[in-house]
Amino acid sequence: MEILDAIRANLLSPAVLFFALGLMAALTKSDLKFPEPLYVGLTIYLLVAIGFKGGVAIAEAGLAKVWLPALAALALGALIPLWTYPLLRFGGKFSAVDSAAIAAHYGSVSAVTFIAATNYLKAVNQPYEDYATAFLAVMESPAILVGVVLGKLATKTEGEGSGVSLKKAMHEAIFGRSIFLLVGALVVGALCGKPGMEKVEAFFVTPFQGVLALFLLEMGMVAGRRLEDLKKVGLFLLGFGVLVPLVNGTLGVYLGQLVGLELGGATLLGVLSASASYIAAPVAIRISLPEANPTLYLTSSLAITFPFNITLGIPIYLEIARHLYS
Amino acid sequence: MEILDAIRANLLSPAVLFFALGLMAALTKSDLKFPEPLYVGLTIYLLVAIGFKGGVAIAEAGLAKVWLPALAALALGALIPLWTYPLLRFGGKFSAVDSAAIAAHYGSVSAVTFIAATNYLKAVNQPYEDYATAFLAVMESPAILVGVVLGKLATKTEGEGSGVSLKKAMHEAIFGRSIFLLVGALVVGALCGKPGMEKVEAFFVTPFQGVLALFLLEMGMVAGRRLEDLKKVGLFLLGFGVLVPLVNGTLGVYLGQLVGLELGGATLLGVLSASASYIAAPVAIRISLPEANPTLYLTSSLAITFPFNITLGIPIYLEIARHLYS
Amino acid sequence: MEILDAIRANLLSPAVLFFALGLMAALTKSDLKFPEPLYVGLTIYLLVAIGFKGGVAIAEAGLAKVWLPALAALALGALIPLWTYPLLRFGGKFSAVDSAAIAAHYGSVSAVTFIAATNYLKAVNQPYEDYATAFLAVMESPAILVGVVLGKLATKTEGEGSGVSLKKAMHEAIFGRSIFLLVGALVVGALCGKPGMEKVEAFFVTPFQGVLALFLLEMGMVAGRRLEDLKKVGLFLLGFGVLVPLVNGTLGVYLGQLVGLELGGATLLGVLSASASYIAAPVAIRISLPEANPTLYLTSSLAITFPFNITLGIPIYLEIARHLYS
Amino acid sequence: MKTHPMKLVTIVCEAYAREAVTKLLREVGAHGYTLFAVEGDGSQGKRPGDIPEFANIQIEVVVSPTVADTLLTRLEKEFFPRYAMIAFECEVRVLRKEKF
Amino acid sequence: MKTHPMKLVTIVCEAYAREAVTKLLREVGAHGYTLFAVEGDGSQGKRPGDIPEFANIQIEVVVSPTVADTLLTRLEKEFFPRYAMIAFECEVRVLRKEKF
Amino acid sequence: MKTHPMKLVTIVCEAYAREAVTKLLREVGAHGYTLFAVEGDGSQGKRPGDIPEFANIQIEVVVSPTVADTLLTRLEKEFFPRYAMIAFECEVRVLRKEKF
Ligand SMILES: Nc1ncnc2c1ncn2[C@@H]1O[C@H](COP(=O)(O)O)[C@@H](O)[C@H]1O
Ligand SMILES: Nc1ncnc2c1ncn2[C@@H]1O[C@H](COP(=O)(O)O)[C@@H](O)[C@H]1O
Ligand SMILES: Nc1ncnc2c1ncn2[C@@H]1O[C@H](COP(=O)(O)O)[C@@H](O)[C@H]1O
Ligand code: NA
Ligand code: NA
Ligand code: NA
Repeated sequence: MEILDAIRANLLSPAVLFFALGLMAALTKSDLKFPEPLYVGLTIYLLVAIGFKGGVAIAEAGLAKVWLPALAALALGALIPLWTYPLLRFGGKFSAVDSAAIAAHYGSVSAVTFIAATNYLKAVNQPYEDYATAFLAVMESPAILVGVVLGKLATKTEGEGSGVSLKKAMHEAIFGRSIFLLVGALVVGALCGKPGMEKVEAFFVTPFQGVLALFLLEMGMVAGRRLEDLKKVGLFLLGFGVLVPLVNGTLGVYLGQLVGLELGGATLLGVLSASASYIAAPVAIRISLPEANPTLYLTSSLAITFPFNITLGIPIYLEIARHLYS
Repeated sequence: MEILDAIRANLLSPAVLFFALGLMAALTKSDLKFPEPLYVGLTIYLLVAIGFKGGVAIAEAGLAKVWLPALAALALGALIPLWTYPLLRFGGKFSAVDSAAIAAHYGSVSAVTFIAATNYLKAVNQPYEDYATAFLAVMESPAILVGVVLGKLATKTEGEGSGVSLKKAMHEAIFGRSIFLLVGALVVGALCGKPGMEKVEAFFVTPFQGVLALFLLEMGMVAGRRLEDLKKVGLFLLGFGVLVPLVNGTLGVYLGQLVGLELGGATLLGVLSASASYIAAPVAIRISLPEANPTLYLTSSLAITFPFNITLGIPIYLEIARHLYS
Repeated sequence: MEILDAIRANLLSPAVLFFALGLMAALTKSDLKFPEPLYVGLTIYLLVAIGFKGGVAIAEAGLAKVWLPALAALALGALIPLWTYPLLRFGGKFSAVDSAAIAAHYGSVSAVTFIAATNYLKAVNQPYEDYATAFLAVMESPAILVGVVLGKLATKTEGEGSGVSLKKAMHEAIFGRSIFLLVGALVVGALCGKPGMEKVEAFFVTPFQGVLALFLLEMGMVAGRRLEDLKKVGLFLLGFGVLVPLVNGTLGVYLGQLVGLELGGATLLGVLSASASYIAAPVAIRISLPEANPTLYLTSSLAITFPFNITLGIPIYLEIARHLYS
Repeated sequence: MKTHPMKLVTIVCEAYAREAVTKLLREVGAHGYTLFAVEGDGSQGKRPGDIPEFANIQIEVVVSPTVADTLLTRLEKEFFPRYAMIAFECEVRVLRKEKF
Repeated sequence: MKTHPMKLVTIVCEAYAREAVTKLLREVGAHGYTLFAVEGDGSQGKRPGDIPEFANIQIEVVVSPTVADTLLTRLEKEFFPRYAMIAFECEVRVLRKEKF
Repeated sequence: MKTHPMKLVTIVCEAYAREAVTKLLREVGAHGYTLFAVEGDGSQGKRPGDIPEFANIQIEVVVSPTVADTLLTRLEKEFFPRYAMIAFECEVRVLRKEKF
């Protein structure tokens, strides 16, 4: 029954409740809307804050401790598309390019889900390695590249030059806004260390949870507007969007234990594996595999997997980790 | 002389001084301007913060304590148009539809005035019921609906379907952005309670007063741009914009005592009655009574009543409450 | 070696590192971009916060202490164009109007450089007069006016009325957005004093350093986009952009000692003299001397002097002050 | 490449009218529209556009000439008396005429 | 429904020129205008539009053909040498010609 | 004052296509363009425009009639099958024809 209590506690946290409020706003067609610059401002804040904090943590822990689990995270991200692609292609009967596109999304990660998970761990007093942000940073791009290559191999379309667009996808996956901010702030944090943190803590750390709650209100609206597409994606993808995260999450937790992470860190690696990208991946995929149908990958990652992880998934992955570590 | 001291103290608070600075910016035609997304971001923050705090307070106090004064507040809001309408129609010789529109604005409320009043009470160490935000939430819509019905009865115009636009006004009054955010955050706060508050306090509570001061700078500019319309609205409306708040404020304070509020809570009910809406009401009225002249209702609520309440009104309503309670 | 340590410490502060990250973003053509309203919101926050704090400090110190150094600062600002103009005209062989335009920029000041300097002083535990913000406020406009007059005298072009545009430049220099906010918040702070500060401290003071770091990320991008213009401006301006700040900075520090400032305050006066405007001056100059080439004045102030001051200049001016005061 | 003549109707109006105008567009048979916030000056004063509810929007819609006619006629009759707005049409040429 | 021929003059210019251009619009007799921020690329380089003072604006104004002529003539003489900008005119048809 | 006939090509498309479209503009020989964020509704659903990556942009470019032709042809062949977008052209008159 512990797991039910944990889920209940998570559902009653400000972050999740504001997410639900955002869903409501979308469903009742309220004219509430976050203007684009506010959305952008909030994402910049969240990414810089989480990256900076992670960088300071890396400086404290030392690279010697970080490199092995980070490498494992990177490999996990790159490999996930290799098993989700055939599942989608042959189990779900999706076209090759759609399968590749969706697989890329599930191998990549959602920063907001990760941030929500760190908040959850803090709320239940479960310690974790602060440098886990490094896993977030390394897991965003590899799956996108693998997915694009899978899609290109399958289609070999020409026009506009497919070689060009693979290069563009790589540029996007590596120099795109979100990964640039996250990795950049990580490096800044690592160079500053503790003394730097003291200066900017009151802005980047203290109000962080409140900002996240506000941002999840917006994310609720974004996800809510996709809900009506649920009928378009079919039952297979619905199941996929819930079950694949559970499998990937379990894989992540196991791998975390294997490479020596603590319970909290392994949970976070599980959360990352389980999460699906809905910003970085769509941008790169839309540019390099424009034939893929956005309704499929956006609806599954944004309207199914994201809400599932935020509400039920995170407490479940922690529970899995607890079983494994006990 | 106490009242003069109180007014002086209020006039020298950052919030009121920044409001005055905003007025100055508008009058000197400085090119200072808050971009729309900044304005929207600040209102979202203020409404969510005040709603959330109110919701937590309701959870602490229990609904048993809140329902009666909330019902009284709701009734007060609905009734105010019934006496201001004939005053405007026959005293001020305004057209039926203009009278109805203005009456709707004065029955509805201004969230910023309410927030400024809570700040003032805190500054003078006057305790109040935190759940008073519930009164703000229930008083926004009823007067708008009453006003629209009054206007429709008086005009019975067709074209575009007046039935339709009454429904639109109701939808606007209930699902409009500001009321949705306020009530939504209230419910979230009530569900989270104290533990939720601890997580987001550093964002929604600690910096609140400073954000309000910055926002009042913008509101000063918005009000200041309306000042040149003062000559267009005539002397009657000028007097109306100052005297009606004083009457409504006194009514509100009395009613507050009647339903068992403390001194601070009664003051806030007075402030709400005295305040006039300048966002929610104009939107709903513009959509459902487009024949009404916006210069009249916007100038009186925004350029007369709002500045009056912010500077002189609030300390006066507190003084009235003190006399009544002593 | 002290100076090298000081520079190293400054280079590893979050503010400077985020500035470098912004440069990187521009150079790698990352699609990272701050939306305009976010930029505007951050500048409003920074100017209001620094102005308000300065105003409170003036109220504490009393005008008697402030007027003399403020007057000196004003005179210094007005005089700098008088020696930089001939240097540019005859040393650099720039046209009269270009020389006047650049001279105006170097007599005027950069608020962000000033703010970064106060942060640096705080980091190295060097006390300074908080009312130094007053020098920032009085030094922005005079040099612009002097520069415009120099340019007008030299060109005497007609069309669109040059008299009109001098008036416009004065209006811009005095009522422009940045100076209005700064002086306005200063006056508000002076009227509020300490009690007002207590209310808004959690918003305007505590998170200030973090906000500055985020803003310098944006400024890095803005400066970085100008870097490719470096080849267009020629070697003379490159040297000018580094050496003139060093001379002006030294002048400022000396003058500061002369009028009785403490070590920290003299450093800040040095920083102000050394800094070049890149917002207020370009606006006013573009309007009143549209014949001047923006590439010259923007590149030198934004892509040469600003990064120089932020990274090396500030620690150097402090070191100069330390030598002088020891 | 074959292009087809169509009308671009541009409407600048107070933001309040947004829902009413987009509803009208659907009614007269437009298949899409494009919309953005603008500042403006006109007979009813400046609209500086810092409060979204008080601001202006510009709506652009590509439609067939007959739809443009109906649209402008209904705008004139039902909207001009009520809202601060202007509307005008302009000849454009499109590819894929079946889209509009 | 009767429509009347008018000119739509579109001006894209650096934001610095805003006040000068709107003053010119008043002088040549325009009764209103619509304005919004844009990004741009042109002979004077990219304008990414994150700092309002360095950004571009687009101004659209509906005027009679004679006013359009005066406006363009003065733009060419007084503004083109000084500011980064382009301007062009286009035929449009309006209702309520007395409004423009 | 002498004005010259040119074409204004307007493209409304999902923001994803931004880089591809501006690259195309350079390739066909446009000397500049103007761009801004818009909301929209069309056959592929509403685009509310709060997430920049999912939003719409409008690109306006003034070009000679021949360039307009090439541009529209390539848009039709290479872009319409891939991106949510519309494009249309309109006759305008400019000063300084050498600029476009
Ligand atoms: N002649 C004009 N040219 C361009 N836009 C105009 C013109 N007149 C009015 N507008 C726009 O239409 C809005 C409403 O106009 P009005 O009802 O005249 O105040 C204004 O705020 C402007 O944005
Ligand atoms: N051919 C064009 N089509 C559309 N907009 C243009 C064109 N050329 C220039 N512009 C716009 O006009 C601004 C100033 O142009 P320029 O003076 O050429 O840098 C640019 O930033 C663009 O926004
Ligand atoms: N008839 C139309 N008039 C104006 N804009 C349109 C029209 N149809 C589509 N659009 C714009 O083009 C975008 C893409 O269209 P679509 O591919 O039909 O979804 C829409 O989001 C609108 O912004
Ligand atoms: Na994943
Ligand atoms: Na009221
Ligand atoms: Na200077």
